[in-house]
Amino acid sequence: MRYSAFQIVRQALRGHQGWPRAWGEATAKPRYDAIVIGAGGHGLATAYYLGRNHGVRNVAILEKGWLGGGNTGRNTTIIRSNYLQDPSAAIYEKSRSLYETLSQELNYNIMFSPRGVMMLAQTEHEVRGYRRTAHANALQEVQTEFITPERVKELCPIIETRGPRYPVLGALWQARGGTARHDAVAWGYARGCAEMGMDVIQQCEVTGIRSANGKVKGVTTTKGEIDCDKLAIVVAGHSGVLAEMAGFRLPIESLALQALVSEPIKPCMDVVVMANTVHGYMSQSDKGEMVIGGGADGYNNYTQRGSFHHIEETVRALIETFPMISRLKMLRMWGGIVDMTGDRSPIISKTPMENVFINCGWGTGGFKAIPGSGWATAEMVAKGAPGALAAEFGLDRFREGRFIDESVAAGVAH
Amino acid sequence: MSARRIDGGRLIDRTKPLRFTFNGRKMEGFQGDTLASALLANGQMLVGRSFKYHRPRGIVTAGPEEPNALVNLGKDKRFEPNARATTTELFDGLEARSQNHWPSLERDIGVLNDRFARFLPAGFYYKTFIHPRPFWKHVFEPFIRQSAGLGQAPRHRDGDTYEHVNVTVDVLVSGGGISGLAAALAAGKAGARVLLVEQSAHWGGRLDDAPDIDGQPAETWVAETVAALTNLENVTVKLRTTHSGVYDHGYCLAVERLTDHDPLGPGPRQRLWKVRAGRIVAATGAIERPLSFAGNDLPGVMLAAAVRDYLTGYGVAPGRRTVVVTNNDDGYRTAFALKDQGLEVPLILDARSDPGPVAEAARELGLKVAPGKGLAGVSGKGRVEKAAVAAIDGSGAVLDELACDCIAMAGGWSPAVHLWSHAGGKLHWDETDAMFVPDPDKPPLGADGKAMVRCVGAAAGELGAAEALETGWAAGLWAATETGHKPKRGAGPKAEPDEETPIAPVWVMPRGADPEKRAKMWLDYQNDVKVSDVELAQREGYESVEHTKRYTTLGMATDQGKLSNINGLAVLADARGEPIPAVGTTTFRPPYTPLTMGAIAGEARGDLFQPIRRTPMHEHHERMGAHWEPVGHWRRPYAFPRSGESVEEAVNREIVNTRQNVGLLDASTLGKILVKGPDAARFLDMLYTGMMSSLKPGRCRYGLMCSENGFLIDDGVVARIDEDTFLCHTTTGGADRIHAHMEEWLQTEWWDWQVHTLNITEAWAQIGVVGPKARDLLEALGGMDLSEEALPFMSWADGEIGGFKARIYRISFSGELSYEIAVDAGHGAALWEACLDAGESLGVMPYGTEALHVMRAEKGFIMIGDETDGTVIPQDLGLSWAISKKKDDYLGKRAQDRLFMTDPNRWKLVGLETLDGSVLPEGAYAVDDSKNANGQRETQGRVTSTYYSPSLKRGIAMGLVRHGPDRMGEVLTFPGVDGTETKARIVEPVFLKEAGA
Amino acid sequence: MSEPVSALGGAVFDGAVKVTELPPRAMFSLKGDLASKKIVKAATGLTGVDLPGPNSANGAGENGILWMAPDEILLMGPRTDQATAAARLEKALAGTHHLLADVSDARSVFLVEGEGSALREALARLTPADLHPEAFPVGAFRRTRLAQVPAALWMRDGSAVEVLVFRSVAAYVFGLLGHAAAGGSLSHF
Amino acid sequence: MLILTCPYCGVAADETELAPGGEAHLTRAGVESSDEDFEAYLFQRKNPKGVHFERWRHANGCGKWFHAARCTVTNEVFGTYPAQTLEPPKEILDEIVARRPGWTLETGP
Repeated sequence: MRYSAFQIVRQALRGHQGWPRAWGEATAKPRYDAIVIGAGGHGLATAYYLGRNHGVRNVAILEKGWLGGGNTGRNTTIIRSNYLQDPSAAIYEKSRSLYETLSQELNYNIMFSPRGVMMLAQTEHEVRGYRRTAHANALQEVQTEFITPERVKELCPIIETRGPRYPVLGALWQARGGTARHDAVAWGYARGCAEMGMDVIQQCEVTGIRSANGKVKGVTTTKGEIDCDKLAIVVAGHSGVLAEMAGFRLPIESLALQALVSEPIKPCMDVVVMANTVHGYMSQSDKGEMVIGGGADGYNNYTQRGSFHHIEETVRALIETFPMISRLKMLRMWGGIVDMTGDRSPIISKTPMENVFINCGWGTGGFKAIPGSGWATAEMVAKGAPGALAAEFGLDRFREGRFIDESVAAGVAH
Repeated sequence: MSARRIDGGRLIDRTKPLRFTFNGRKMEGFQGDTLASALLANGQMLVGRSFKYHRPRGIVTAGPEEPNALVNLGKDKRFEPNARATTTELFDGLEARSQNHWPSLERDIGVLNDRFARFLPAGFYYKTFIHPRPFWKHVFEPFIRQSAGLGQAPRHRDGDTYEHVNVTVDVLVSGGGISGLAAALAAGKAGARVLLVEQSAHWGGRLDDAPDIDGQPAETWVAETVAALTNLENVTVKLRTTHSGVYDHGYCLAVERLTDHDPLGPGPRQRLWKVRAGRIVAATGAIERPLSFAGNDLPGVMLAAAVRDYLTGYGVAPGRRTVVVTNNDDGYRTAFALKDQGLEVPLILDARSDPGPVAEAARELGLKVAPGKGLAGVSGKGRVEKAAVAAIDGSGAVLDELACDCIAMAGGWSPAVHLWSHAGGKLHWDETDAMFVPDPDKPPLGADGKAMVRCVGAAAGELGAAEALETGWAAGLWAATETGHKPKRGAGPKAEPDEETPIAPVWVMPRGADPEKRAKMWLDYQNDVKVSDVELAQREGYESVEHTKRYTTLGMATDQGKLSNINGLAVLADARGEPIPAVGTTTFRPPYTPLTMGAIAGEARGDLFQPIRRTPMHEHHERMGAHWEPVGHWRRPYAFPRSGESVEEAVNREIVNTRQNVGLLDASTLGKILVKGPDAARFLDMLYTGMMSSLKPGRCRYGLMCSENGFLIDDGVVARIDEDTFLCHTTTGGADRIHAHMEEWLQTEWWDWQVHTLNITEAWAQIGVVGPKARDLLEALGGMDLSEEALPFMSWADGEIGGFKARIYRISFSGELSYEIAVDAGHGAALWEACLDAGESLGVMPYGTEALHVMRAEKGFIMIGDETDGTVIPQDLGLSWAISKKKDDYLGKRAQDRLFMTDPNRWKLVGLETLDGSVLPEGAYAVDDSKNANGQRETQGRVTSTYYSPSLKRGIAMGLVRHGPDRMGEVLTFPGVDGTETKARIVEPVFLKEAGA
Repeated sequence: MSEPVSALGGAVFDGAVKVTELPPRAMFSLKGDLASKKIVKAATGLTGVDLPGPNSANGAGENGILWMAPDEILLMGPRTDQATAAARLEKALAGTHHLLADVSDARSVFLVEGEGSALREALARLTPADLHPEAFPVGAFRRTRLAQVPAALWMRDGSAVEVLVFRSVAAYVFGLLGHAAAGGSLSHF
Repeated sequence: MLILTCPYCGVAADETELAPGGEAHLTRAGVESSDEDFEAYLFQRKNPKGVHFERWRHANGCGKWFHAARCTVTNEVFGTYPAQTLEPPKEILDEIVARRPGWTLETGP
């Protein structure tokens, strides 16, 4: 059923009894052309573009919990592509441009709001770093500019630009960056996959990967064995466990990354602000909550709880930058598990097992990458080899020392 | 003063009237009132508007679970949005305004949403506002944002201060009701270090319900117990302190409100307690559940226990004629309390067909009870006026209608298990009492792998006073024993158990209500989530509890679902045709109640936001009007502008003067690490790319350090003091990092090597005396022989100069004749002054970090952080001379052999000269003509540092360029961000040839 | 040669507790095998106090030995005979593997004085260390942090603690202690 | 907010007094190592869901590096021990098995 205002009126007159399920209740078939493990944003997007771009529609997406239940639903929803290194800029910009039209593409309002993202430069070192990024972006077809403190104040009046400790010396500004409704992205893709006849199977945990002479045959799950020609592992924090099943290891450590929201207040901040010198970033949701993200823990952790001192560090830094938040109250804090690679950049790669592909290691930058990541991974799965977008993100780079290091600009967090 | 203030009121002091205003209207209350009780006393039932439909909202509860009564409190520097009226203690002069309406609380335009409510079901916004595309950002979203958001955004800097305090205790008891008091007493008597916190301003909790304890009135027992606890050395008790969260390893946060009830009082506003607790006893009570009947969100519909609290605690009657609707015995307590105050209770509706003894008791008091009945709905304009009675199991056919101005609803209790769940405790569903209770087999684990939290009393589902005392006492003993104490024998406090008839869960009232009615039953009052919304979510496949919550926003309001979660869960379970436990619960996250940001920051604001590291000469620089640059936590002078001089002009003046006469640099921030031992030389050979073991005592050598991953991490001059002692200089930012790096390798890899290291950075003040007249200045100071013979380039010597015991290094970072003089930090300022005096006739001037950077660039010296960015190896920088070929290993060597590191196409360091003499833009890239497969312009190099050289009167730059060193003379194109282009020629990276050093 | 100056020139703050920046002392970091007789002898010989065990310090007036780590102690003495003391130590230590450094001006020392619980309550606002008398008795010495900087606390007697911090953050720490002293009683310790 | 006992000075250190250092018991792959071994040494990590051996430094304290055995799912700590060892000591392994019957030490890279 197509969603529209007209449809809502029609259904309203029937007491909303006529709405169909957004995605079907699927039971696994014995065999699929391709299986995607993980019904988070990246997994669902991978499946969606497999069908949309490559006509591969006999696909199952297996999810051990409920779809969109991982980091897709636990992040600060920032979307930007002002990265320094070419491979990052390429895939994040592809992603951002897909976000622009995703609501129309999926006929599901994911509320992409290109309200603009600014990264504050608060030391000379950051100024140099962001000027460099601005130059790189210009050559990468990514529209950014380095703006003055006056412009910063104009775009975000609640910022204290003349702070005693870290005055704002300028900012890297991406006007077409912004935010989106995180859950809606997963739900919209799931609905899109279902409409193409794909099976989204929740509460179905993969317990083994079956292969014959180095080639994948299928998976064993809590709901029985399922065969497949191709297998994509897109499970973020659980990648290590799945890789183990396929007999290889990853350059990954799983850490807790924390975020928090304040109680809702009337609109006072129309842009996304990232302040990396002081490790904090903030935006205001449509509900009015100030959404705040901070740094990741330094130790391995699967508890989805982080250490409070990071929250403390982030909040005090943001009060220094936004004095008005001091009397707001933190409503809720939570942790997400992020998988960090050796160079903090993602992995989109073939694996030692034939026809098994992996997409992981998005660290703190996963949400903004969902459409582009799905697009690139689908291409790799369909063609059996990575295309231009994914080419540089292979596992082999760690052996060769060919890193994609974004921290070099100015220690930019995602 | 008010029609609704009646007799009684345990918590108020009628001799102390207080004045306050609500929406500008003058009102009066008493000491001990909450804002909510005072508003009710003044007949103010309507206090706000809901989030989505802007429906009128009244006070529902008497505690922190309140979803409706949120106000804008105070003004200017003391303005707070979303303050809970039910937990805000009244004070004289309090100013409150209601939220989320325009133009006024009574006439709100946003209520239009309500007219169209049927067109705005759960998740409607996912299904519309899709076309045309730009409309979301520019039309739809602004409207949605404007109508959402509750309280006003503060406009001023916070006028209050906050503080933190860290304490370690054996036992933290949360909750000062009878159960918590019993726990604290048991643990305290056993000798454990106990901290007892109570969120409200008084002890004993819902005292009026409690029977006699140990043969005396509960109130007396509480007073005596609190006194006993206060007298115990090892026990601390705190009122107005909310236990916000439980984290790993017994780490807890509790916030103490010091002056919120007395804004003019001295000291901090709030104090954040960071508690390390061995064991935690959660005596946090339970929260009453609303009942879901049509119109249950009308002002005047309140929780039964809250109605009781206002009566007995504050002497306020929310209604004159109150209908009680219940599914358990507790509702009757409210009826009795009302009756006791001579207030009308036309009818008690009990969902249970056979209420048992309690109903008999009611009838004996002359109250009318209707078993097996419930509400078909309530109605009224802006507040409750009429209640319609129906059979509980029917579809809602109205049997009778009653006029009333208040509904007291008793839907059963939900234990406040938040503290149990924060750090991973699991719950199970108790069928008979219809509630989630802590599952003792799945507790949150402490560092020792054992249970660290125990819930007691109502928080454990034990609603009776007898059980509350029993479980509390037992938990106190448990916690004390677990933390190594030996409780003496002795019975705990006792009360008579009271028999109650079990609850009859009613999730939808009446049970057979049709969709029309279900669309009028509110689950989440603040976010406007109704029974029909949850059912719709389930129909559409959002059937996981997390999906439902996120799709409908159920439980995401500021009360975080304290009232709505369980009711919503039950409705979802029913819709899915599954038992409640199969549906599970959403995750409980800290904080228990919203926590002020300022309290989280504590003292770290303004001057104390972060440490500023000062060198011994800091004040002197300050007096000279230094323009500061933060380098890590250090502050270094960037330049010393004189009056009427721009920073830029100052930098150029400092450079010219240093090159022509002599300049002074405060080099104290450079790291200094002492490395000593028989294996020191061998150790440094592993740490640096170059050979340090061959360095002669008395000499200095420049060294590079790489990470094990091959990349350059630091550089500096190493001085060999004697056979087994070295002094390693690091960059300003590097001192602590590099010292940690050294210790890491010594302790975790080469622990059998005999080496000690010590970071002595701060013991010394170091001054660079730089320029052609440097030696003249030092000779003017007088002292040790500094002639070329006595102290050749790259050597050091101890001695005395100008009366200062000093160590002098003959090293240069500018190409000029240069000495670095190190003295005890305590003499730094004096030496700095002495140098200025001695050099006055020579034209000495201090210079800052920017002059330093330009001068090193003029000589083609690299700067860590400019030429390096974590992806650069020494080989890229033409520093092969600093990499020993003789050594078979050093940190980073293996990494530098990897495929990509030995790629001939790596970008290498060169100098860059613009054709027009201009300064190359910072961070610019040199382009190729082609584009890559992703449509990005190919690049072949980039600028790493670029300056105006006052010595050469032109722009100079260094950069990394593909095959650069082999392409001398070639011209590269650097596009700017503004479409312009700069052309620059590849040259040797040494711009200033003549040597001074 | 001019007199050495401390970071804050002997600043004083008087409130719920009294904070005084002490004048410069002679301080020596000594690293080595603390079981070695030579090292023990050198340290005790110079300071006249016994070698303290882990997490404690021994002092007499300006003299003292502070246990910094299993292989490191900090020696304190009067600033006047700094040079001779250094020479004495080197002589006593000759032939043993050790590191000795004169770090007299590397740190600032604050004397924090307060009656009853005020002293512990002020410091508890800044350090996560357990300052309860059971855990931090007289003579106890602990390296920890004060707010955002490393620091060492030495309980000299029931009403006085010496706080050691690096010289560059003296002003920050002085400000912290002032703020902590303004908070009022916790009625905890 | 972890609390770990430093095996050198015996202080029960707050997490804010400690600095995390990643997986313990890695063996350095030197100049002679193969690309595979060197990659494994620098990047490939065990990252287990469960018992994990890791390094910490008592940074705001005695400055010593030590090892901890901790569960990454519950955060319970099985013990801490000095860093100067190539594998976990027996008492630590025994403690783990006592609390995690059937658990075995994973060997190899």
